[in-house]
Amino acid sequence: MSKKPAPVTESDYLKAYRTMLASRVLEEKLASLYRAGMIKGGVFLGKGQEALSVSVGIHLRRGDVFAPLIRDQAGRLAFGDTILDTLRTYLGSQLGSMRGRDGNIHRGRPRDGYYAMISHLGAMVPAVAGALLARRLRGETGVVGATCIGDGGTSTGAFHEGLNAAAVDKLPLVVVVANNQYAYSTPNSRQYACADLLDKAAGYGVAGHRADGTDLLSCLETLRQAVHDARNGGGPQLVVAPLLRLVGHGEHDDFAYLDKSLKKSAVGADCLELAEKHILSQGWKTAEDLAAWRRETENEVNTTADRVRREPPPDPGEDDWAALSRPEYREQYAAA
Amino acid sequence: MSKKPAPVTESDYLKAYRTMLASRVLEEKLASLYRAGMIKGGVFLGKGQEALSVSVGIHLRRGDVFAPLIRDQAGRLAFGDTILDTLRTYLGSQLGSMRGRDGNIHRGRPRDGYYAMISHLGAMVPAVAGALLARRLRGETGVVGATCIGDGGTSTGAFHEGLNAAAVDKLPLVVVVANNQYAYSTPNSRQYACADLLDKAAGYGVAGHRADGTDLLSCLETLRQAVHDARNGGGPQLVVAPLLRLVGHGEHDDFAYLDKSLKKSAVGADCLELAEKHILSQGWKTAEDLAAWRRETENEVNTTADRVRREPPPDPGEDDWAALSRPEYREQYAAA
Amino acid sequence: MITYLEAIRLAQQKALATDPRVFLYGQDIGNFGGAFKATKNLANEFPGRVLDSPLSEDAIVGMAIGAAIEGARPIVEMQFADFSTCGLNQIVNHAATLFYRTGVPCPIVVRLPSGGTSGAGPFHSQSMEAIYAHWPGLVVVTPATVEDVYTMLLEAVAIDDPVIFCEHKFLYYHLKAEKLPETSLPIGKARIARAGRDATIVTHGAMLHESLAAAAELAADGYELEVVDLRSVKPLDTDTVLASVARTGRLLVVSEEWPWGGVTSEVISRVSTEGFGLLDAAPMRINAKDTPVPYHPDLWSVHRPTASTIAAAARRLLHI
Amino acid sequence: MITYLEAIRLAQQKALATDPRVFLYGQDIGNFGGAFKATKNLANEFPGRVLDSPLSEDAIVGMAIGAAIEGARPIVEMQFADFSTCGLNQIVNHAATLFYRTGVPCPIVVRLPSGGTSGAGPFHSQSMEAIYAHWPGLVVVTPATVEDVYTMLLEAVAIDDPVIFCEHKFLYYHLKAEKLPETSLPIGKARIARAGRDATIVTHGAMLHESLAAAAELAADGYELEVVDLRSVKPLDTDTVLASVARTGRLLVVSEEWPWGGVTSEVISRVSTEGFGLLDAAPMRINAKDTPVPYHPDLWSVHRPTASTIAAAARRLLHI
Ligand SMILES: Cc1ncc(C[n+]2csc(CCOP(=O)(O)OP(=O)(O)O)c2C)c(N)n1
Ligand SMILES: Cc1ncc(C[n+]2csc(CCOP(=O)(O)OP(=O)(O)O)c2C)c(N)n1
Ligand SMILES: [Mg+2]
Ligand SMILES: [Mg+2]
Repeated sequence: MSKKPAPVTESDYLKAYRTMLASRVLEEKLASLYRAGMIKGGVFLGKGQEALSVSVGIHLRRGDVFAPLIRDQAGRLAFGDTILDTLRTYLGSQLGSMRGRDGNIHRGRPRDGYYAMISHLGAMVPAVAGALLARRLRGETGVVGATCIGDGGTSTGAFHEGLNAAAVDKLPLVVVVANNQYAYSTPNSRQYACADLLDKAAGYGVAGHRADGTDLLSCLETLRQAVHDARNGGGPQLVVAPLLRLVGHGEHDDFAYLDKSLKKSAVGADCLELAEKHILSQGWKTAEDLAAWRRETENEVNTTADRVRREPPPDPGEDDWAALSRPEYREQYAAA
Repeated sequence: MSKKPAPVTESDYLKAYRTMLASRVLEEKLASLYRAGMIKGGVFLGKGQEALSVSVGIHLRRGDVFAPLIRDQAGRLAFGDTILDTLRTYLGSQLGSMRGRDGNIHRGRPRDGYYAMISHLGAMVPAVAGALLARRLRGETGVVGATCIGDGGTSTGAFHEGLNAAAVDKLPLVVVVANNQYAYSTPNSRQYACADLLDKAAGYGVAGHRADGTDLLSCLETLRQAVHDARNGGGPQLVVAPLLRLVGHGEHDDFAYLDKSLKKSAVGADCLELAEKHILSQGWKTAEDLAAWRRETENEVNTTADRVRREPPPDPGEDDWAALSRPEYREQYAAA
Repeated sequence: MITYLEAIRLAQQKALATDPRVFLYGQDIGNFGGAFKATKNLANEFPGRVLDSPLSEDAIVGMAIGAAIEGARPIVEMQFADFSTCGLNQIVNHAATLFYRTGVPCPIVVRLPSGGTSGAGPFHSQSMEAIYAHWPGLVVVTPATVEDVYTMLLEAVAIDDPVIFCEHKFLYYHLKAEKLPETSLPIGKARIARAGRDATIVTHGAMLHESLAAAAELAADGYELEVVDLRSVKPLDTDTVLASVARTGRLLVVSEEWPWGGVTSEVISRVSTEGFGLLDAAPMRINAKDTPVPYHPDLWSVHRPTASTIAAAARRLLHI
Repeated sequence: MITYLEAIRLAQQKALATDPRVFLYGQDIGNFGGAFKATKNLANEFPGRVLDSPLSEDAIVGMAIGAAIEGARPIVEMQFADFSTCGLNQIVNHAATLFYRTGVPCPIVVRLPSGGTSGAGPFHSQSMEAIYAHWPGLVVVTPATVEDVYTMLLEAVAIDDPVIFCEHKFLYYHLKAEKLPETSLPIGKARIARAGRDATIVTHGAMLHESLAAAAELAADGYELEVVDLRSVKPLDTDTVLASVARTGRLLVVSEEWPWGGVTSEVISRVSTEGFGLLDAAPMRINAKDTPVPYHPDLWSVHRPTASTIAAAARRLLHI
């Protein structure tokens, strides 16, 4: 395989930045809608993880498979999800892709390679591996599948079994660990005992990559390499990126357990701010340009939210309440 | 902690050898009883794994916890199990420790720290870890817990979760991987992709040890060190020993899938034969001594088997058919 | 006023205070006090005995089993009942078989925050009692009141058998009691939550309150429904159910979990086989619909039984 | 003569030969041909399409799900039904919810070598059909004949929904047929295995044959038992069961799995709620005892229902 992918250009960087920005603005809106009591279900945000997440989504292409996790709003948008469908799902519109049956972080469109995560962490690892196996059996080459997971998720049996099975079949799977220092309230010291989560790569016989999760360029370069290597026959790639979740676990969580020294350390930096600084320092854009971009996105998000709020909720009378696709298999229960 | 345990002496070696021999002779008997159709249930033997297994059992002491696996007849005997109870279980005597309710490799006496494995591989890893946690909470120190597992078992989520959790709490757990090249028929090439199963140790943040599974001295020294380190606060210890299972997966299996070159390679050596050669070459015993030992053990095994065969089977009328200890909780089902 | 949730916390506090064998293990239950705060402050009060686990349900249960064999009394918390599927193997194949196989009991308590709440969706709403009741070797309880959740949790810790403790999240905050009882019915005994003569509703968990509301609605029309709160679904107190049906002649069983092989199915099966002659009419059952639990509140409120669907069924049962 | 086991192999062979979407994944199913030889020679015949998996039930099912989403038709083998608890989370929370949640169906087949055989013990004997039937979103089939195991496996591969295929190990070797059928009843339809007028036995799996033997025994005394083979327990063909009970007025349900919430419970519940007026006597059920399956043959043969315990129950039902 060719060792090096094309370098990350200014335009790549700016494109990734704009998606990060869209994700940030959209999530700010979700948070405020949540506080206003307008969201159906929970709100779990990816603030501080956009650089890593966008770098995954942006390096996948049509025909690839992506199973985002909790904090992958940026990666979702980069892979093709829309502000409209995001808001429809959170606001409980009938027109959302999940039709009210499931929602929010659990949304997806599997037919488009955009998988809908189940809550049980780790479960998407073997699912993406299986998708890649099926593609290989069909004779397709050059396909990549990616999924994200947290430090907490690495403790699941599903992660272990899935990554190991993918390694045995040398599947083009990229597993991206956002090591955001906490699983809900649980600090890494109660989650694992290895010196570095990247030490796990050798134990599975997969390639390992480290990215600085606060630095967009590092994330872009690392993911570009990892996706490239997977696409070119290098087998599973494990990417580990230290960073800090900059918000509570969910919007209900005040994050009181945050160790303040982490906030001040290198991992505590805000990747969006750092990216802005980088853009300005490179002279690629002015502060005014960036402010204009933000306003544009805010407008789009606000307008879309207003529109979606007028859409009807799902109608229970219209739901066919069918867990199986075959109508003949639907059971009738007497008094139900 | 003190870095080095006491060295392995001649008498240690000979004691271990005698237990290996007892295991081998007992298993030969089990195989012949199986062929004669006298065994209840399946027979899964540890031939070729005695050196490793005995080294685990022999370094544990009263008050420690041991959860043997499929091929640990030698370790079981070293830990205090008897030829009598083994035969009672396999021959289905009412007097066996499992009273016919479970048997053979699933036997144990949990009250004595001798755990009764469930079939689901990996499951004993967290169980032993939990036992050690309980001991620690009770203020006991210097306790060690050990369990064995195969190359196949390392692919289970249970192994991963259990070892990781033990590492987080730095529990004195010794996990011994008998890398016997196959899981049933599955060769290592379809089981894992790491260069060496020992590469997993760093990923859990636990100490790693390698033993030559065909060499009793290597096994004794390695396990002595690992158990010593665990006992002295070193946290979990992962021991990996390459060797070859010298028989089929179970006595029903003709082992036709064996790669003949493995048999001829270093891992294919018979640890019992090598130990005998070592004893003779050191001049510790003569060939006649060893032959006498074997005869003695054969006599004991044969006599015991004859006695056990006259013992009654469990009586279904006497079984109280109670899955719960509280009599009040036993359900009555109408027509059952 | 003590909430249902606070009663769970107080029971664990009391268990820790009075029994040195007790310890707590689970995700985020330490300093954080748990996703629902059912262990709030307990890590402080009982240093070293309330431990955060990694995100590993199988290991959580497996470790509890080993600890129990050594004489400890672990209470483990699943963050949601739904995630217990990841620890199910240890529960049903290890904890549940240990006593029968070895004669050594396995005194673990597995707390399952159970059942539906608005907006929780397919993976934070499940009721698992029927699953765990199917396997032999487990005690499965479903406390429906503040008093019961307190006394039954203490009793669960005290007994030698593994207990699946299905506490209902819908009841966490709004169910309140003045004070906690010292004594109570033992696990395995059902309770007549409301006496009546015209028909029997057998139920458990959050559905007790929906059923009581339905009974109140029918009382306004002059019908007296007897409501039986099962309290534990395994063992299941067939005698109390049969005695009630003997009085009323009519049976409606209401559960929030899925219908196939659920509590409704088991109760109706027992009454039909053992009390056929007591029934004046066909027994009826109401369950959640046979689909995953939908996340949207408008769908969810139709997916599960409610006072009004229960009342409607009761009217059919009574031929009103 | 074709055995039940060979019919499973032939069905997989045919599926591989006729549908390029089909592949097989599981432990030891490749060159070795599987623990029971249900895939013997298939790896040779269909290179690259019969793959040995690592010892990882969760990954096995998870991979099948991803493959199914991409349009493949995976058949996965659990080495024993009992080990499917380690892959249960993927089955019930991923495969079973996918269609309801996303509208995308999940056409996987999970083969579960099920049920008790002599000496197999607590962990190689379980019947899991009631467990998987409880969760919404799965088709659960329990073929009891050589013909059914063949046609139903082919049908399972063809349909879009996830199928839990409970093949019974007790039937593997001794059940034989002359030839395999081209057509059959569809999944979801029960079959009258023996016509009768005095009572109905509803059963499935290996218990079909015990029940038929019991019916033969009673026939010698002049009683004609109708035996209904459910074939699939979800969907469950309530109509056929009710029609039979309408003819006989008496119902005995026989299953090898544990009683609480099992097939017996569900069938009796349906007949009691929907066909109460058809019953001339209290329905009855027989199950395995409510303990783990004992390993010793002498205990095992008492643990599960047999022709003689079924016949005895039938006599009580008929007041003989
Ligand atoms: C198997 C499983 N157990 C428990 C949970 C509940 N849960 C949801 S998110 C979370 C923390 C996840 O931590 P991590 O994997 O580090 O991801 P992060 O939230 O930090 O992005 C937990 C425990 C779950 N979703 N799945
Ligand atoms: C979770 C689980 N899946 C499947 C099995 C069936 N099984 C029993 S032994 C075995 C092979 C085990 O291989 P390994 O762990 O290498 O141990 P070895 O037999 O080589 O000693 C398998 C697949 C099992 N016991 N547990
Ligand atoms: Mg995290
Ligand atoms: Mg092996």
